[in-house]
Amino acid sequence: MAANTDLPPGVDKEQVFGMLAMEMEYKVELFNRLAMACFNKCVDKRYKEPELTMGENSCIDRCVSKYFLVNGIIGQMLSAGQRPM
Amino acid sequence: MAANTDLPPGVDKEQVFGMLAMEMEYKVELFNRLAMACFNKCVDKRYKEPELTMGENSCIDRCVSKYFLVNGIIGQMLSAGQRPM
Amino acid sequence: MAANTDLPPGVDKEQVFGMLAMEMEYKVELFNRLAMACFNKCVDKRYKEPELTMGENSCIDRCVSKYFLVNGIIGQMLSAGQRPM
Amino acid sequence: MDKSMLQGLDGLPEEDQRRMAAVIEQLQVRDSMRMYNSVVERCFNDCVDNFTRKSLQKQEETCVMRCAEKFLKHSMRVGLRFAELNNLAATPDQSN
Amino acid sequence: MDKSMLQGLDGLPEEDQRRMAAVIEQLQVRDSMRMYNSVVERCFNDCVDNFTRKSLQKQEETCVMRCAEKFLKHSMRVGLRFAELNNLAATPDQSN
Amino acid sequence: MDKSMLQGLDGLPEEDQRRMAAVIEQLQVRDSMRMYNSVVERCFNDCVDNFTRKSLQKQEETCVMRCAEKFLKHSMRVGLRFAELNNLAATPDQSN
Repeated sequence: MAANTDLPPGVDKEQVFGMLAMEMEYKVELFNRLAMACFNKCVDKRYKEPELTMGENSCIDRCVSKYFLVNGIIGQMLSAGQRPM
Repeated sequence: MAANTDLPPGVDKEQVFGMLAMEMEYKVELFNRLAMACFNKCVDKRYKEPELTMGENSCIDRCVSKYFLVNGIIGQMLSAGQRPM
Repeated sequence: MAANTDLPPGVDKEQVFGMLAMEMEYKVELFNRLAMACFNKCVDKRYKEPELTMGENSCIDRCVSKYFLVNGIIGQMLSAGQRPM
Repeated sequence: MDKSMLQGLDGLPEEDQRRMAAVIEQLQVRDSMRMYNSVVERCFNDCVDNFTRKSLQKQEETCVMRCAEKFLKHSMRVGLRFAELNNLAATPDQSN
Repeated sequence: MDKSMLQGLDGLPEEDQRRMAAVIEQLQVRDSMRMYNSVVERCFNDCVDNFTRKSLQKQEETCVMRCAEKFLKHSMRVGLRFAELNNLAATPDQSN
Repeated sequence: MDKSMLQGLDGLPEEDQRRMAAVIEQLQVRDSMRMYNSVVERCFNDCVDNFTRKSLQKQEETCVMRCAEKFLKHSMRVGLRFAELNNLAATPDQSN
């Protein structure tokens, strides 16, 4: 998904813009889903205080890390299989 | 929701494009929601194996069929009532 | 989030359009999430009859009101803190 | 989506109002589509749970129709209340 | 997204078909992206529940791979059935 | 959305960078809007369950404020970690 900005002569600039915009959109969505998942997994929904506890904070750090790992595993599976989704 | 490509003289081509694009978007969303619903209804979330079982496969086929039927019933209700949503 | 249509001389009209379109989009999303939340909180999912009961109707009215209040509280918190989200 | 979302357009010249109206219409069409898809999803999820056959059973069909009917009535009621509160919030003098 | 969504374009001149194809491709790219994000979300939610370490445990990894595999097979099967029913619905004479 | 998403634009001429920056800003505004709507939805769902009156009760209000506060702090923390890992992944030599 990395954008290539070193264009070979024949490539349309509009396409590159489109791809970059898509990649941003992809990352925004990745971020939003990740944030939602980690909120659900890590934060106590009784809201006894407005601060995140130490336990919640370290849970969040690990959760983000694990989400990226899952993202990577599935990305590899897909590019290895070359399956169209 | 069927697109009409036999244009009467006065109709704006841009509008037709807009409608076709909308219809695609509609079907993509229909597909995504249907796929999510049938995954939830039919697939065992313990993931004991990477293959779909025979039971899961036939559940999926029936699920897609039933989803289309529900889609049709509600579509008829709405067009009969002519209610704006 | 109120749109300002009295433009000072230097302001780009395209930006105003963009902001108005964004504001519409914001309200559509607000409406959709609110409607979903109040359906979940107020409507009996056994669907014994096609009409909303009196209890459901008054629950809906209060639910919409409370959703707006929550929206207002969080809006004030955010604009007071000036935190970028 | 309701009419009250059109507020704030009065100051614009006619051509711009037309353009804005087109944007709004597109949002409305997209919104109806989503509403339609979401009532189907909701009623399917709440009413259909048996996958031993590929056709709908009578009680599933009844459930789906009542569900859709309720959903639409709910949406209309929410729309009315939403418009009232939205107009209230848009009147500057009463916004606090 | 499947080919059957292209139906109804035959009547258009070539240039317009190209333009429409570009719109469709953009929808497809966006849709693949969403599909990718949603399989990751789903398999993370279903398989990962232990946050005492920041690396994945072996059984979490196995679970994620099976989940993704199943999800993709499910999507393909749904895609096939969807296309069949969609084509059926698009044939005017059989639409009722 | 974080700054690290801007990587890869350095090679473009200035005018294109401006254009891309406009696209990014639009995504950011839309994203803030969604974030705002989703914190409201989340805190409403988690904190409000009594519909015998149309005003908020004191403890509901407290719950909503704590919830929003936590949600924002959570988002900021996730944003920091996300940026770190995202930058790591974007450095080609370390991507495997």
